[in-house]
Amino acid sequence: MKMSETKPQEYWRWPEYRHTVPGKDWHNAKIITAGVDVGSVGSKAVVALDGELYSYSVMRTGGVSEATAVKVMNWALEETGLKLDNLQYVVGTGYGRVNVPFAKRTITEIACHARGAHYIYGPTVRTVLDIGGQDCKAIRCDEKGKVLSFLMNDKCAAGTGRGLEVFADLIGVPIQDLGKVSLSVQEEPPPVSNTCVIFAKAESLALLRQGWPKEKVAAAYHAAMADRIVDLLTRVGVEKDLVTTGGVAKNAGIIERVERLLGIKPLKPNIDPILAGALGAALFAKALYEKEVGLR
Amino acid sequence: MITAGIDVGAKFVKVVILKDGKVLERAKALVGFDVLKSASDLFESTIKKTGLSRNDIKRIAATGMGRETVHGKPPVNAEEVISEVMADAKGAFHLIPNVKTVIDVGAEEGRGIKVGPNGTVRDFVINERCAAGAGTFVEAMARALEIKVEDMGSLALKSTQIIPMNAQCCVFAESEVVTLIHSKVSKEDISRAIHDAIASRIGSMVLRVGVEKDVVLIGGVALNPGFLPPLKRELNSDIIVPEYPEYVSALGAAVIASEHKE
Amino acid sequence: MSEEIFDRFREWIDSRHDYAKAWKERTGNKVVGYFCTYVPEEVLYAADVLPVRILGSHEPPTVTEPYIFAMFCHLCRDCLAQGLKGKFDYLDGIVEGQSCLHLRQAFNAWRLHIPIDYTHWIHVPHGIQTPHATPFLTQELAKFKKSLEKWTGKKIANKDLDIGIKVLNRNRELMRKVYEYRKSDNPKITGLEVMEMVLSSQMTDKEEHSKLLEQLLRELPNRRLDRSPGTRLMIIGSEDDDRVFMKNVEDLGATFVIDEHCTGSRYFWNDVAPNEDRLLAIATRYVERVPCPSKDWPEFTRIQHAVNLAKQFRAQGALVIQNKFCDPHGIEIPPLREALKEVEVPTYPLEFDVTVPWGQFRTRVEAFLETLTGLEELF
Amino acid sequence: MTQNKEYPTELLKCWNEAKNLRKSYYEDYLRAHEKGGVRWAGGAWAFSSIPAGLGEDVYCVTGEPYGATIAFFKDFAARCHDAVEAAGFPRTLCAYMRNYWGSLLLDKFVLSDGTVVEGAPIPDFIWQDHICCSHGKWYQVVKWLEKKKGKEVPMYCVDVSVGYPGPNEKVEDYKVNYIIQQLNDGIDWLEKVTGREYDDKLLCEAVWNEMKATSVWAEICSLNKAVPTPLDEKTMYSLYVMGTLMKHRPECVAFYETLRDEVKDRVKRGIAATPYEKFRVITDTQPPWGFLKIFREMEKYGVVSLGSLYTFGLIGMWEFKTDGTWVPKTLPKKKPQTREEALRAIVEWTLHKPEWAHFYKPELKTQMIKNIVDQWKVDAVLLHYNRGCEGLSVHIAENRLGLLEAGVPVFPFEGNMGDEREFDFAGTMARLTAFFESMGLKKITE
Repeated sequence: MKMSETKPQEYWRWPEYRHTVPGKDWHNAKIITAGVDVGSVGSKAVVALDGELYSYSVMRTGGVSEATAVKVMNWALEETGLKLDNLQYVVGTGYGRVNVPFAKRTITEIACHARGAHYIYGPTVRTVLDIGGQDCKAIRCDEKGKVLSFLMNDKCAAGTGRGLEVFADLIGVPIQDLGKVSLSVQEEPPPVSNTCVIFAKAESLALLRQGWPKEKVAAAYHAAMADRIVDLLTRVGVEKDLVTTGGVAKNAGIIERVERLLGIKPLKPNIDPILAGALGAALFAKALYEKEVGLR
Repeated sequence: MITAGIDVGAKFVKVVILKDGKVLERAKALVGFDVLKSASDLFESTIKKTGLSRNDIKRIAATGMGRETVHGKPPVNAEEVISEVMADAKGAFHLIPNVKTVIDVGAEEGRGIKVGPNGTVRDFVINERCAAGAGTFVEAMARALEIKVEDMGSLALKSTQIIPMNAQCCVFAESEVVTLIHSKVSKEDISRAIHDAIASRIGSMVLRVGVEKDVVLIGGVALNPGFLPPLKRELNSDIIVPEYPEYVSALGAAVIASEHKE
Repeated sequence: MSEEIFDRFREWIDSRHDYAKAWKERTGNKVVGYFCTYVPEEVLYAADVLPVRILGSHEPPTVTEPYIFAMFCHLCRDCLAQGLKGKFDYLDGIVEGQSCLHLRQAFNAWRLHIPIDYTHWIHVPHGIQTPHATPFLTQELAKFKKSLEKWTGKKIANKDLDIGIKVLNRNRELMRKVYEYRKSDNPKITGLEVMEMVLSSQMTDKEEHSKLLEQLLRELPNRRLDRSPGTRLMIIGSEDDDRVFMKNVEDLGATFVIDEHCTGSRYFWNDVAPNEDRLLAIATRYVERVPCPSKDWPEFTRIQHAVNLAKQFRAQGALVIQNKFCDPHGIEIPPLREALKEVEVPTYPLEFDVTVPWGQFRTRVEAFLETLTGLEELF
Repeated sequence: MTQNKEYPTELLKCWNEAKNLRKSYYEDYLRAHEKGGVRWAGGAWAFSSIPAGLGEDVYCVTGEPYGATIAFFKDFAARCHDAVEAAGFPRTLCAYMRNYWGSLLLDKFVLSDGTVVEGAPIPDFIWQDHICCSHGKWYQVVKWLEKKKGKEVPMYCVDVSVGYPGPNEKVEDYKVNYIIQQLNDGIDWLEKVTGREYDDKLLCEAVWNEMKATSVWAEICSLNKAVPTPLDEKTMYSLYVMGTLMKHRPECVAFYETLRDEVKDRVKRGIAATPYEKFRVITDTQPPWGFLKIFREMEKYGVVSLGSLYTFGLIGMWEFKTDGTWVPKTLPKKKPQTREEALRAIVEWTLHKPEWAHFYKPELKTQMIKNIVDQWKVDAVLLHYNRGCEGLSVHIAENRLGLLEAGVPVFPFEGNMGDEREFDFAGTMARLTAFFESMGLKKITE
């Protein structure tokens, strides 16, 4: 179709990155495991030493998820001197979990996010909100990080990574700045339609045409997304502590509004929450490895 | 007599200058955040090309979702506004006098029109809210597939297998597409599934008004080669795509302006 | 070999139209299509008419847009689509027994837009919990019988009705016997196989189907499936003939050991009890059968039945399928899930549309299974 | 624009009376117990004249009008939907039903003026009938919800899904009897659950009132044949509602008789509902209650909606004359004197309810709409494909086809009577405008 012939800048394209936790040496580790989370929009890989985060990488999921899985894993290993065969057990998770060729088994992102959240935020976590590329998950878990119940909402991309990408393009603001921008309004405008990303986009466009400033439109959009997310949370039932994972967890515009609506302050992460799924997978990998070799 | 039609759409603004039934000039531009400015700029650059001035143009009719923004506002100063449906029918009739059914598929909206004598509207259907956003859908999918939107159509033509997909809601279809990606279905087949899905959605909508030959497909999507074959299948009918299909609304507006009686 | 028997069931479903056409050829009798299981097939068998259930194809029903507003369930639109595409062109008639608002639109659109020799609507009462429903339905059946006689030219005597009753009861009894084999720790049949058994019985001559069932019942005792049963699941829904979904779920390390929907146990769970007044006997069966929620008020008797099944077949969890837009079933989801929770059967709801997006559902089902299998006891 | 005939308009004199009737209706229900009275809940189609036999102090709230009242107050409606979805119900269910359940789940009660009262009143019993998929289920869930709050509410539901006779045919006896038997049992049941003695005289009164009220309403609708129409549909919504709330009450009959006389007088004096009447339309099914401004928008094009099969036939009772014309149903010779007479009379009367025909035969509904188009001089039909109501939207696509075949211009639009998330005002107006243009209309006023 003709409609994208002129795209000056790809506002939706978020930066890819990798990192190795300094001051750690994998040679001293007893068990080296990895988790690969091939999501619908982003893919993440985590290497854990004896169940502690060691290195990780985050990149876009490409058109071929198997290739992406290999790429993201290798990138996480880069600079560490680790090789794929040094990994004693790998677990795949996320939408593309079945396409992680070097994974011993797969576990759903539901269990992995709860597990990862438990590691990132500690045993007080009872409700995990994961806002992923194209679905939202509300997960209830116990002090051990075990999933008690969950709800997913993926029939509509509104309030998800993909929805935000579409919106970033629409108003011409880089996706990682969207949240900040949306919070820069004096007073909160009424939210746009929260039922569907298409309606939301159409309404946002109409508002821009009416001469609303970008900030205000962004606020209306984020407010609607927060509404949706809160609907999902109330359906599963929110219990403290509430935490958020997934890429969108970094969007303050959504998180702060969710907080306002619920009157509950989500815990602040000390580790990049986008890693929760892959991290959880790496932790499952360790447990499964120990089981395999009879350590438990 | 010289008239003009201006189509202020969701994504593009288009201008057609008409002299005694012949197109003098046509041009389009992306709509910026300031619709009036985008429309005005395009209009002025276009008449400049023809060497005419606003006063040489007897009458201007505006159509498209933003038509009111140029209604009576200089420099365009459109004398009248008309709905897309009327403009589509008249424009298609001007190009293909035997037209009975017009299908217009744009970025956000799809229309089916039953055309009466002299390009009048007998009945029409416009997609309801839940079937909106064909354009948005394809863009997002192209991104997920990591291919250019404009390559999708030709890719679809290379497909070897059919995958039924429910696209009443295109967002719903989107998550089906992501699933296909992860289950290693080829990009060709996915592209086809996407086009089939949109075609079946548009097709089922058009069936409401009934399909009578000649069937004419206009609007931006008409330029997409991957969309035509499945739509023909859905309607099981030949479909004519005129030259410059995306300008037909603007053309229709210009024609209606020229038919105006004092 | 039971494998061959199950293959036959599958063939019958996949070539349902060829089967019916061949049957017509062979017998020279009429074939009638029905939409809802409230149509008393006994009376049709008594008239030497073959009833076949009209079901969909799980392809987006494009052609129905002019006839049925898209807020109605995909089943009724998909059924009508089959008719409009001429897939059922061999039908001599269509009959519907009143149930939901959705299916009746497929029936009426068919009546109005698709050439068909015979149509009949039975006012199956909704007030099945009142004592007056049975006598009322008996009257309706008498009308149905008369109109069939007029159409086929065959006088339907008591002995004919007895045959109809016998044929239906036998088929029901045999299928219930097969269901017994789902109770064992390692069920001798999968949910997919069972679904294909029941579906095929809705599309074939029941006597032929019963013969095959008897053969199957001889084979089953010595059958061992070389697959680990995994989690014992129940599936609950309205109409549910999505075989791909069944297979995919069972491939994730689970076995469906029982179901509650009208292309499963709800179709055949109850027999006709003999009575001097044959039509009264049949009417009683359809009033007292496991009900469709559209008729199940003020008490939730179907939910109680589902709970009993879950206990008898020792389901560890249940998938609750909602055909999008099906109000009668949708309304019952919270009470149903609560009732199952009380007997410690966890549930997970899934909304079905014309195509089932397996990718989305796989994650949900797998995660639901993970919560049942104790994977997380590792921590 | 020039030469647009402008008709004289006037406010209805009985407008405030209507308002007060509605106001007190909800308040009476709320305070029923303070006066030692009985209150019941059920649908607008329930045989409301039957519980009337329990005494003069029996009050009810019917579910559909209450659901519509909630829909009118969008913010409260939105909270109701959230509560119902949070409870795990699908969002595709009947919108009135979800509004009603929502108000129970929030434990709040809305009065006709939008005042929200804490604590949803619990009915002494539920009295309902069932023809659409949701009727019986609706109150079955109400019963279930109350039970979770520890309140046992007895429920009785009458099955009326016995089909619809042709325009002039009478219903077969076994069908009428099936319903009479249920009502007879129902009366015994009412005595049991209320401990009150049943008064057949009151029953006969109520039945007679209901027959009069529903026939007089049809008379009122007939007056809209006049050009210009004395009433427009938007106004009628506030008037027909009385019949959905209390069709069996004397106040309702009295009000409709006053209204009829006033409307007659309007016709005599040529008083119009709207100043410009260039184009006469009817709609069908419930409107999107939160967006009645759509009618104001239509007036700008000189378009007036003079009603619908819905406003005419939801409570209005009609019959076909032998010449095929559609006229108010004539009352039986004499008022029923005994329980048997009363029950038979009301059952035979009710089974001809125009809004029940399409449940079985779309052709009958198309025929009735066609009759309105011809006799009321209607130019086009706007069909609301109503996602909020399966019952009235069932077969609606067939009605569109039938009307087009009969040469009637039809404009279908999707929406939802009770859930604003499913109505797109801007989009619908854009399409409607295009339709008016294609009918050769232009905007008259801003």
